[in-house]
Amino acid sequence: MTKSIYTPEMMSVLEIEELTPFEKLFTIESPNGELGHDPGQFMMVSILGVGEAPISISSSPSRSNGSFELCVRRVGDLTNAMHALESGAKIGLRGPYGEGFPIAKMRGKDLLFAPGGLGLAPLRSLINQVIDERASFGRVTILYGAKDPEALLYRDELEEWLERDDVECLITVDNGDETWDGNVGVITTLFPKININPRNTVAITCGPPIMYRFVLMELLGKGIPESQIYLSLERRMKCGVGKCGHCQIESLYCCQDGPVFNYAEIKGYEEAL
Amino acid sequence: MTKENTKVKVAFFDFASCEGCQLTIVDALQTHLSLLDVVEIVQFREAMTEKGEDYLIAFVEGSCNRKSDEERLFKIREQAALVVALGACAHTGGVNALKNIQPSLQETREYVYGDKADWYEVYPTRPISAVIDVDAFIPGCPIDRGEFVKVVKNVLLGKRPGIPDYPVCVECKLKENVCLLLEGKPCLGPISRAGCGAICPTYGDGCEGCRGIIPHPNENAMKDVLDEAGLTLNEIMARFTMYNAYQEDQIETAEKTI
Amino acid sequence: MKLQVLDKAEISPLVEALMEDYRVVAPHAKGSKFTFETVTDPADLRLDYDTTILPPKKVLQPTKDRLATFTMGEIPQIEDVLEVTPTVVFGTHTCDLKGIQLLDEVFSRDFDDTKYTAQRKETFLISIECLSPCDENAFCKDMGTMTANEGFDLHLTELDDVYVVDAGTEAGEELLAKYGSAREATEAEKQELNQKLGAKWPKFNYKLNFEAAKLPAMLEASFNHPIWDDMGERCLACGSCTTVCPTCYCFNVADEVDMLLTQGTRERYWDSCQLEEFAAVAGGENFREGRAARQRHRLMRKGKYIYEKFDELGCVGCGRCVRTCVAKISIVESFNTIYNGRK
Amino acid sequence: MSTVNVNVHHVTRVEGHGNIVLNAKNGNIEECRFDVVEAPRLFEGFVRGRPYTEINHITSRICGICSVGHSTTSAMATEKALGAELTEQGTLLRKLLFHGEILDSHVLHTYYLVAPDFFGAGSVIPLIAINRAVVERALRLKKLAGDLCAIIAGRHTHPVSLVVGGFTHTPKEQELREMRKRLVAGREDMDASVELFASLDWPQFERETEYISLTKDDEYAFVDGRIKTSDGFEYPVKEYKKVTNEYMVPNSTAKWTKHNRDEYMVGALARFNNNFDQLHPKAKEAAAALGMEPMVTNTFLNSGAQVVEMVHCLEDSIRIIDELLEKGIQQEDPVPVTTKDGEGWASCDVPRGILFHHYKYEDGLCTEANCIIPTNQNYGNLTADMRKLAPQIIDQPQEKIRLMLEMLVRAYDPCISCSTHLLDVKFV
Ligand SMILES: Cc1cc2nc3c(=O)[nH]c(=O)nc-3n(C[C@H](O)[C@H](O)[C@H](O)COP(=O)(O)OP(=O)(O)OC[C@H]3O[C@@H](n4cnc5c(N)ncnc54)[C@H](O)[C@@H]3O)c2cc1C
Ligand code: SF4
Ligand code: SF4
Ligand code: SF4
Repeated sequence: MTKSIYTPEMMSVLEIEELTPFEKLFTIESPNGELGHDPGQFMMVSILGVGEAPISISSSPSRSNGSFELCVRRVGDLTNAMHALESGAKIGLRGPYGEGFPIAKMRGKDLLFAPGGLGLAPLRSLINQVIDERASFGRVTILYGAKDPEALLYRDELEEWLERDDVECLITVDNGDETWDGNVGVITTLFPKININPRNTVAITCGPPIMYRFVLMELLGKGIPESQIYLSLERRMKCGVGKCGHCQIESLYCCQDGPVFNYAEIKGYEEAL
Repeated sequence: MTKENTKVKVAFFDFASCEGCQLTIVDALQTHLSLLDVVEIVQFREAMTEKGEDYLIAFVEGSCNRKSDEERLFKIREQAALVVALGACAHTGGVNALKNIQPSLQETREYVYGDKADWYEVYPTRPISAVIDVDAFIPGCPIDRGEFVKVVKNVLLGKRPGIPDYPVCVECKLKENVCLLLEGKPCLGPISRAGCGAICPTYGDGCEGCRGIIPHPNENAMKDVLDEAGLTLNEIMARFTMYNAYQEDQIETAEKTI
Repeated sequence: MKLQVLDKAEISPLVEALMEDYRVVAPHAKGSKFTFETVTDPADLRLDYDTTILPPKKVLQPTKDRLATFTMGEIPQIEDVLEVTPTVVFGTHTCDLKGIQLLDEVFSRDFDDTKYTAQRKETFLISIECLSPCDENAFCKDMGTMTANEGFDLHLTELDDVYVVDAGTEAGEELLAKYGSAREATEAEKQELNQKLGAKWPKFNYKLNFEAAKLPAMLEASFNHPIWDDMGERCLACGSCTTVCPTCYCFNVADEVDMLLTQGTRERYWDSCQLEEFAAVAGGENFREGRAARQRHRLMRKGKYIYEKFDELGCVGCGRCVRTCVAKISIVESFNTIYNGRK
Repeated sequence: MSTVNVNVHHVTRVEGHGNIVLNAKNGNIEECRFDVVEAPRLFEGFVRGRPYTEINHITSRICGICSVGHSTTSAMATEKALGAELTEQGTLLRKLLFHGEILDSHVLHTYYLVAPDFFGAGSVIPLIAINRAVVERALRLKKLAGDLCAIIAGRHTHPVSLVVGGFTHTPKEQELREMRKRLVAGREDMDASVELFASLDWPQFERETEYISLTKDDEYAFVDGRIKTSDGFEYPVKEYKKVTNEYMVPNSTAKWTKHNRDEYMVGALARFNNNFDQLHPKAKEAAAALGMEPMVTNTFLNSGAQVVEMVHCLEDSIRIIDELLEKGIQQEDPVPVTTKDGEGWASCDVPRGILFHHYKYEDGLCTEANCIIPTNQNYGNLTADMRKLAPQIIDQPQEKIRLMLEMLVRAYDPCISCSTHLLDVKFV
């Protein structure tokens, strides 16, 4: 009998790391040693009895080591239950689903990443792949904004990116504190600090819905063509495979046509942003 | 998951109410006797004599109808990790709150107790959330057994209680009931909170809104529809207030009339 | 296959015979309305029904449908539920037939929804020709669904004393041969059939002021039309219109657990884009917060979005959403208003 | 022991909040009373101004346990006021529903609330460990009663389809047949119940009083009838105030009543004493098994009378269903009212005793309301019983005294939250 597309496979949580008071990073054993995902794709994650939700794959395919990573913010039933897990637990997964970032189109280009908050989770997958294949890309710039210093994800990697000379990484927080001597202000305050070649730049952004409008203004203001801007969007999803209707953006399905969209292609969709 | 020694301790309390919700819980045992395998009831005055004070979840039935009852609520809040308003009286004030919209509370009191009215303490009816913080509610007059069991399970699983925010019409349609409004009979289904299985329309009587109103109801459209069904303005207002008379800003006015 | 006929008196025995091997679902009276129910007594069958409250899609996509069973605890395990009930849907109207064809496409395109398709494979459709409109709300003539050439296993047309039976599939032919006692149609009967089908046409009226094929283009230009606000003002967001629609298929999924929290089931339920929570995500964002946006979404789906994804209009003109709406919101009127006011 | 202070705050396993106070010094009772401390809800006050269609659904909420009783009585009073006469089928369904209510309430009281005292349990829950079979039987019987109510009115607590003029829903023939089967099968549990309660060691306590109930010539009266007292009085319902003569006492949010004597008793025992002849033969057999024969003057045996009535209701329900099936069940709409103005009163003998509702309507809106609840009428008698019982047990250990007094209160099956909004309102 064929297996239902809705039935998850049970996989082992190898490790759980607390990134911030609200986010944890889950390392999960890949079923056949390899998940085979593209950066930007997502998994449907289940805890039996609690429910299911889409979560981006946060690790890079280039660093799989037989496992993959999910960065999860505690916001509701499923994510609360995930935060209560201990390593060794079994959770249900199906996927990877969706259209990821078109990495082929990015090779040879300068890349500008502009993640806000938890938006770094899906982008980190791509960033690390780019770093691992550093030679095939032009300049790499990362502008990352978080609510406050405590909310910064992947601090070790941020350090690493900051230290590299082949990556320009700027970080800002909306509200600083005594531990923070970096930039204070929303993510858009970082844009004046960078110099890019807009014709050759591909921009990638992901963050809370209200962020897009402002970041897009900056990107377009810098002269980056609409067709070179990619966004990863969030919608409610119950199936992940274009059936349940929840994630529809007009005639598009965020789960199948996205979650990564090209700005030029979706700017005509008023429900998109 | 829940072993014998880890049963969650729960307690039931009642304030001004008909105790029908507690009775519904007693009835829930007919079909869900295994409830007792996961919770330990340490207090339930309507059904048992034993009395324990170390409960984690307090289910509170009834509304607060007099100042002197507030103290008991404060104590419950202090002890319980989770306070659940049980039923319409606790959740919205229920029918008890109808007295709040009488022209004068003092007159209403005298109507019932005559010249001895002052012997009996009373103040405008409040849902318990107007007195203490409430973590969850189980709506309905009375509550629905199945929903009570569901909420208990959800809470034990660490989930939201799972009370729907959508209207009764959804459940009513799924049951393929002949729509009462379309037959010219009054029904508050389009703006009342579902979860009851649309029991009233299913039994031929329009929804009275005992489970409260959904968030952001289109009240104007509802009035138009009831008007269309032949209700007078008086009757329309009566439908809206039957279980939903309590309004915070009316308390002060009502208090002045006593 | 040649046209066959069944005496009217042969319908009950046919249903009775089918009931031996199948769940037979057919229209029954419910108060002043009709519903599709599993037949327990062929005498209750009402082929003369106007329309049903819910469409027969509930056979293929039950209002509550078990996707899987699971156990919790240390080593959680989950298992598909794919059991199927061999079913004959008896007496669907042609608009609903078209609705099922669309669902077939939705549930098999790209990802095969095994749950739906497995039941679909074991479901046979016996449709019936409407010789007059069910009521003033139907606009099947506009949507091209007032008759059907395909999509059915067997199709019935009522003549004075007999039903003419047309087989649309081999399976249908076999069903008829095995369970029914039909005979070949006489010339006179064929003539009567043609006469009936011809006489039917003028009884149905066009309700749209334009050709339905123009819908996608017309709606493309109407995203910011004032009509959506007007509908939003009147709509109660009760969800009835989508619930009764044969082409609405959106669903929600939720787990149910036993009292001891050791095992449970994963269930899918019908959902509605008209409900406030439908497009809400964490962080307080709701992508279709207002009722106007939700109504727009519904009509856009029917006239444009579904067409763009599945190459078929998402409305079959059954009129159920109009009939059910207590606020008297009509998809026909709305489309006409947009059409009449276009530049 | 010379000094006794029993102070039971919020008596358990009763409906509503009441306190027992007993102070005795050197064997002399100084204080012995029952306080009703339930918060006033003012039903009669706040139904004024509401449409007649709502009234029985609102007053149903006076009590969750006897909501069918309130709802029925209220609808009947409104029907009388506004001129709606029930169909034969409607009347039969009301009676059948009422039997379900009596059965449900009596099972709750006898099994869940009273029985634990005899098993030395604090509630029905530990009773599961002591005697699971008894608890399961109780759950079964209660479910049977609840389901009987549900096929007619949607549910037992706050019946849905019971409206002025009849019902908005008619049970299907199939449902009635199914229910009949279950009722017949329920006889076994009923026999076991009689056996169980006949085996209990009921406390010995006799106090003769005036028993008041409804009565009818041709049936054991629950729904409607004439008021009958064991002191030989009879009144039509309309003259209910001649019986109740309400007065107020400061320690109670409930109003008290008296008739020929200083107090009277209502409830199963009153009905049993007044209407024994009309009981179903099987109920009479049950009475014999319980050793009961009118006049029974041991208040504790009110629970025995409830068991007898359980048997009666089960048997009579079967009879009513047969009658309904024989006549053929018809889809019926409620009978419309013929006027929007009028005054009406009605009485039913609900599980806890005789209940009166009385309303006045103008233009379809309620202008006056009065409800007199059985528990209320029992307070005088309960206090008199306590005062007689206390000296008889005053030498016993305090715990025992306390238990006996609580058991006495419980024997009345008091429904305290109902009884907090009663008063004789002067209608103008
Ligand atoms: C493509 C994609 C990728 C994603 N990637 C990630 C990721 O990498 N990491 C991550 O943490 N998240 C991610 N998300 C978001 C995540 O899927 C959602 O936050 C999801 O809702 C979490 O599920 P939950 O069961 O924990 O929350 P839910 O229980 O669904 O609750 C989510 C929120 O919705 C509201 N809500 C939902 N239902 C109700 C209700 N009945 N009543 C009241 N409020 C309600 C609540 O306010 C709550 O905050 C992603 C989403 C998408 C679409
Ligand atoms: S009967 Fe009431 S609840 Fe049911 S669909 Fe109609 S309006 Fe909605
Ligand atoms: S049926 Fe009518 S009122 Fe209800 S959601 Fe649909 S359009 Fe709105
Ligand atoms: S949109 Fe309305 S008319 Fe069209 S198929 Fe759906 S219910 Fe029928």
